[in-house]
Amino acid sequence: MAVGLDSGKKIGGVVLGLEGITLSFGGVQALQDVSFDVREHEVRAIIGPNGAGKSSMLNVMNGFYQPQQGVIRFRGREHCWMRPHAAAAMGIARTFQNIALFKGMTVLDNIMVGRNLKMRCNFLLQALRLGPAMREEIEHRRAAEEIIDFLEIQHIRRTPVGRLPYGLQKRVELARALAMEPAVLLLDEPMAGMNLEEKQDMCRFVLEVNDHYGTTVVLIEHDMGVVMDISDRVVVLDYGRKISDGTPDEVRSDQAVIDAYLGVAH
Amino acid sequence: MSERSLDTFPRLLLQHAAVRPEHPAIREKDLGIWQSWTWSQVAVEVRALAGGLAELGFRRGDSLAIIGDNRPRLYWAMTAAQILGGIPVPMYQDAVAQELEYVLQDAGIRFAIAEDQEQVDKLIECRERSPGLEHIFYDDPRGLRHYSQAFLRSIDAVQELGRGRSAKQPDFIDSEIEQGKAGDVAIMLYTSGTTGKPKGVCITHSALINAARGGCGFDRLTADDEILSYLPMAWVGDNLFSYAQSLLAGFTVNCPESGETVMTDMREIGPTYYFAPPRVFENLLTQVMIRIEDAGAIKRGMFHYFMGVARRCGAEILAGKRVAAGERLLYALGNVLVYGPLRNVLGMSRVRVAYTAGAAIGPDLFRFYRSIGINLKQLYGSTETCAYVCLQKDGQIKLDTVGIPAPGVEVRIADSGEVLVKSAAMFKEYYKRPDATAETIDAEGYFHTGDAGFFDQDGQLKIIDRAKDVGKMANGALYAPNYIENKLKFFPHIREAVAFGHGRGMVCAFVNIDIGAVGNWAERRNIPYSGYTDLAQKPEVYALVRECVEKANAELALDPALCDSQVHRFLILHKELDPDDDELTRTRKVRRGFIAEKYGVLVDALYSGKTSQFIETQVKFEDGRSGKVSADLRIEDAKTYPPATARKAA
Amino acid sequence: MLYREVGQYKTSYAADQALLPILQDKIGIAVLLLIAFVGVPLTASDFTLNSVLIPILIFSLAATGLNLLTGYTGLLSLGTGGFMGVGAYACYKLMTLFPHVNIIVFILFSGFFAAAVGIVFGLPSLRIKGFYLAVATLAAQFFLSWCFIRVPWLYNYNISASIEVPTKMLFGIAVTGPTATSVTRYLVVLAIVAVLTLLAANLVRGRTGRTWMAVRDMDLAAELIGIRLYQTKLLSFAVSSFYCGVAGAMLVFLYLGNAEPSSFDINQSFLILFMVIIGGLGSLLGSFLGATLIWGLPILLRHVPTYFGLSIESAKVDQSTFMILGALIIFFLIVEPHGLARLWQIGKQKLRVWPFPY
Amino acid sequence: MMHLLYSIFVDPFVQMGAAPDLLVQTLWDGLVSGVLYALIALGFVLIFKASGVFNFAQGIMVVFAALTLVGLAEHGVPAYVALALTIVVMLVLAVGVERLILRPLVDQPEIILFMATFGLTYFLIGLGELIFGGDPKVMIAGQLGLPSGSYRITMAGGYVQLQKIDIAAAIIASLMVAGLGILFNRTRIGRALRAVADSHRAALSVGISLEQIWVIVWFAAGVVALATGIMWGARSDVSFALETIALKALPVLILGGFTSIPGAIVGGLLVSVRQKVGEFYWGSLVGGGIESWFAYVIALVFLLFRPQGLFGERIIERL
Repeated sequence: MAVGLDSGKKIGGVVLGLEGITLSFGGVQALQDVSFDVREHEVRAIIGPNGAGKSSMLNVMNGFYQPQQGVIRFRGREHCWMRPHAAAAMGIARTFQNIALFKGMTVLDNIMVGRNLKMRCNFLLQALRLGPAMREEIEHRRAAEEIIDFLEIQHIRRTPVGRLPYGLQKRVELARALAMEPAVLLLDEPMAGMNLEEKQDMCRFVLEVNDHYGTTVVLIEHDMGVVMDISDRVVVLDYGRKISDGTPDEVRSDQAVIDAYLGVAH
Repeated sequence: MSERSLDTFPRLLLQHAAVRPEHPAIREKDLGIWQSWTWSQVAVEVRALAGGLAELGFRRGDSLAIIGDNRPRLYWAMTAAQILGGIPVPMYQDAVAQELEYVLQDAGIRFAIAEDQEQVDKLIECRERSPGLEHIFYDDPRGLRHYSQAFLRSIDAVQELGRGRSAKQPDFIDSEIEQGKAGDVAIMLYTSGTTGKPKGVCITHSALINAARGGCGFDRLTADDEILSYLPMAWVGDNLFSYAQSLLAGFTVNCPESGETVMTDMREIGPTYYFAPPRVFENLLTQVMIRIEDAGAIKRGMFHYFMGVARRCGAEILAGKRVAAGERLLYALGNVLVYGPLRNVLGMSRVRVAYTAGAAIGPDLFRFYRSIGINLKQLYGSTETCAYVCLQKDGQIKLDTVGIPAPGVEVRIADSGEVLVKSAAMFKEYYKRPDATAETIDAEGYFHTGDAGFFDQDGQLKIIDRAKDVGKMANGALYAPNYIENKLKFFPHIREAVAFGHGRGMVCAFVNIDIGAVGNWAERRNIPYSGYTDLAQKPEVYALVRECVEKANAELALDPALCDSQVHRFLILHKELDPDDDELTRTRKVRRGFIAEKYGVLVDALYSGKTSQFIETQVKFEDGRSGKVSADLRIEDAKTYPPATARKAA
Repeated sequence: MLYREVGQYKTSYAADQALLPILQDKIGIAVLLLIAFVGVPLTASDFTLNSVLIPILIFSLAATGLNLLTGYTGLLSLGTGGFMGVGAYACYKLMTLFPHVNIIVFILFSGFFAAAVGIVFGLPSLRIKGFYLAVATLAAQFFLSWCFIRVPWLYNYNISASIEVPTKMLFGIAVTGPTATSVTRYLVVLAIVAVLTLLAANLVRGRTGRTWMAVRDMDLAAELIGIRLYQTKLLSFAVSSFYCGVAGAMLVFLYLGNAEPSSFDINQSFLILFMVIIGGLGSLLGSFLGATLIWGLPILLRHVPTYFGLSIESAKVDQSTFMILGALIIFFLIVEPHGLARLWQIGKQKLRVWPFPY
Repeated sequence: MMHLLYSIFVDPFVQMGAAPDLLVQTLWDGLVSGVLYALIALGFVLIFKASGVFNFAQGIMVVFAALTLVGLAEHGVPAYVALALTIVVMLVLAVGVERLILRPLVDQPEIILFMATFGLTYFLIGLGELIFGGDPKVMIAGQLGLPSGSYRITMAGGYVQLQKIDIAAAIIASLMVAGLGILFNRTRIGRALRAVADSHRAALSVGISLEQIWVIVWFAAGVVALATGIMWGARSDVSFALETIALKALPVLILGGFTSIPGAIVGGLLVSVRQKVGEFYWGSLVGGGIESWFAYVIALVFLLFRPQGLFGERIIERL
């Protein structure tokens, strides 16, 4: 029972803005002049039929793809292209449609990798495991444990992620992204392939992350029910163009959206 | 501080903080490691909490509801309330809001401490109907960020208030502790009760301390012992072992990370002192047996061979009896190859004393644990007697008794066969129920336990049933349903049984199969099934259960007093008996009367000789929804045996 | 069965993250070290020390180096022999240039030269992956092999084109050269290997190791998490080459006594790679197990039959060794790609849950 | 310093101009050994294209095939019978590899399969030596009807010597490439092979099992290896030293790309010519022997600019 849940949420100013993003691969136009913004603390959904360019959009946002045209504005600074690790350093984390965990490592180690950017100790101290390195390890272990606790994955802490079922892997991936303490969290179909119960859990976690850490969430999702339930604003892409943008209710009643969805056989 | 003045729990806490300040008092598995608090740290925390409670208006005589899993802060809340002369009222964490509401109203509770959001939500729901609940405190803030109610505070916030208060009034806590008396009520526990509404059992400091002191002395518990506290805080056993005895002896209490990780946590901690109701031991054994069946043939063979050795001589060796050298050698080998590793896997390598109580334990089960070298013993007691009536003494263990009267306890058998108890470790009264109190404590000060039993020739008490359940069959023969049900339940495939026979010509029974054990059994035989209801009605399963019933009958036939109680007909219920459906108590005792009424049509079918019966039942699911389960139940006959008098004569 | 872990609870992260969190493992390693440092020197024969233990330890270190690169970072290298050679020749030149400095210092210092060379040949690793990278490391191997032959400065213009190790003293005891006893050399090798292995263990379970493994498991995701691929890969090349370099220096100075370019050829690279594969990619223990198996195999083949009164020509032994090695590689890749180390782990796990299967 | 620059940038070209016959001879030698590289590269590409395996053992397969042929002949088996028997042996090898290595390792990462071929290499070295001994043997070129002797062409005040066996090698190589081209492009098996290169499932839809395809390509690579072995053996001896030619062929592959047959041929010729010319004119500068690594350095530099090779397809990374 979320008593008074929405009362505390404050959506701030624009944290991430995309202007006129155009991206193509060898003649195939993936995104065409797409502009939208993401405000601080909101849950922003990107929806659209298959091949609408949703994943490409996320890939542009965290620097994996370089758009041919357009500007990305993150926290007031303009970037034509961000290098992936620079984007990570600035506070953009993401999860992937086809889970990109480090399969040979344990859950805890995966999360600790997420802490990497926050760790400073040099290599020699690590080799000797001397004071500062040890303290740093412990400090970040604690941070990792808090995320483990938050996402309720205590029982699989020491399990190599390759052996986990799909739903849990998705959760671990979220944990790894959270470990980066991101300002903006990009989620690429976080609920794809999950059963109802897992979806509900994941919804709860996404909302709790948004609520508890104040993290801005940008997510791609196919399940319309989920999108309409948890997002503050929705942007709709179709064939690489933006066709609608607004609150879930506005988008739901937008004729262009209805046409796009009816036009695509699902 | 002299021994005499250590007569309340707050004083005991101060004593440990002074005598062994650096000794770990309590641990909790949290964030991946065992976070520990020493006795001096606990004293500081408890003082702050008590101060905060006082600041918020908690007064002498107030009650503090405590609801949640075993958590250090919840234990501290008990001491904090006691410091202020208040009464902690722990409640079952799986109780639904209605059940909580009853207790809150009955005890007039104004303050409640909850573990987490789940419990807070329940309490808020209660509060809507019983506004007497003025303050709710919580331990884990997760998900509670946007709960803006003024009556809601975190324990941290309360402790902050307390620290502020002790800055202003440094000797406040000590003076409060000074005011405490041994005769004050230390705790109130609501008995689930097989009939009627729960009653609040008021237990004084002196009673609980007496029980704890008796137990600690009996088993020589010291500050170096370790216990894993995972049983509900609302249950008297947890109070005695994890709270009273820990505060008396100063040993360390360990709280597991979560319900799912109890086994792992147990393995990590390796308690030296362990308590579990029989069903936990039974579940563990079932798991062991299932897992060993998955092992390779050699290991399996070795396991069974050495378990055979243990069955022959393990219990005797543990009891210090004479055993042939050859057997002893084999047992030593088995100890290296099987028993030691097995104890290790069970997390019981370091167990010095283990107790079971709450229900009868199967002789095979009991013997199994003793034979692998775990000093498992039985005790007898109830909430009213602080779980302290009879204990089994090392070296005098019998399978079917609960031991000798504990130090300081006087036990008498009434003419009716009821067990009567008198001791210094007894409850004061039922809260606001002088009638009920008068009913159970007679003029001579004996508490009427409601259990029927007798002393055997060695002076050990043997409990056969609830006194009120003991009845007569149509032919006048003694009928003890519990005894029969337990005999059936001792089979691993049978989870619950309900016997009928009072005033009837023959005994019939309902059976619940154990879905884990029977499910596994079915999978091994490639019997497909879709769920409990489906599996329960398989002819193969009926044959399996009939075999069990007939074995039980054969044993009953040997006992001249109970040979008429053999089960003639039985059926397997289409649903599992469930506390949520009021069919079991929260401590999983069958409510026979309720069941007989609810399933009257089935009882009639048993006695009318029908071979099947249709039934439809309302059930509550875990998420609170309800639905219907229906099935055509088969009814089968079981073979009975002639009384063994002939053999006896021969 | 031997593992009785009940009661081994951790009350701090430091204890939880210890190198050997299980008491029984601690005891096991302590006993092993005691035997290695005390028992073996007192009892082992010259043959055992010279032909078995010293080379096994040295190759274990080289395999550890390669394992850091290939097993932990996922970069296949066929240039191990070359990097070892760099260490050996660097040590030789340093010793010639500064004859009064302690030889142990140079053995360790030579690793830095190997590391530098490793970084240079690791440079292509950002652009190229998989066996393309393996081919690039082959370039290093061939180039370095060629240097060892064609750059006479490296072997002080010695006519035989090989390097001879002179006697060097440490605290008045000969540690290298013909007069150094095998016990002394063994102890020096053991100490260096033990310390470097400990450092490697610290590295791989710390941040560096995690970034390496992240790059190995999924480099793109690692980059998106903020790991700088280039730095990470180059660091791996450097550390790996450092270990190989030290191993190479020890090979010449504490085992062979003289070095010919063929000591560091492509076959050496393969041998070390096989040790890593058979021992276990991504396991330090595996490096030791692999080195032991591969070095021990021909010795066993040569000696075991003689116990049964059989004798096998040494050529046949070599040939069978080749065949068995080849078959073992394929066998392990198919059956247990994580090698002996995983088998060991499985065995250990079995002991931990004994008598249950899980 | 000036002298060094001179000897790098001026002197070699002066020499080339002064003795064009030597230059032509060097080029020819480069081309001829290029044919052999190309043949080995062809074996690599065949297997890589169809099974994604980078077959490190191609070199030892050459040696093994040649040794089997000569070994059989030494035991008095007539040359053509020995040739036929050797082909059978290569078929057995192909089946064995498929059964014992490829099938159990299906769906494993490429790098694992790559390492498995190291294992195969060592196994074949051991087996070959155990059966045939380690001594160099003489190829039975004459008995197989291969020509010997040479043509001498006079030019520019000198002469160029062309070995007949080299010409034969070039012809046979061309024939094999043509044959494989037909196999790939004109037959059902070829279509399946190409399908496999794209996706394993697609191959199944053509109606040929993956296992059959693997056997076929490994067998084809075995036959190519046999041809290579005969040619190379006829030029020098049949010995395990031949094994290293596989390593020399690797840069060829890098230049040509792992999946392109024309690439393999062009790459083989290019590398070889550059190597010979480089060695002849510049090698003395650095003490000679640069043959062993020169090609690698070229390949390495090349890789840095075009990681997918000369003819390979561009890889787009996705997540």
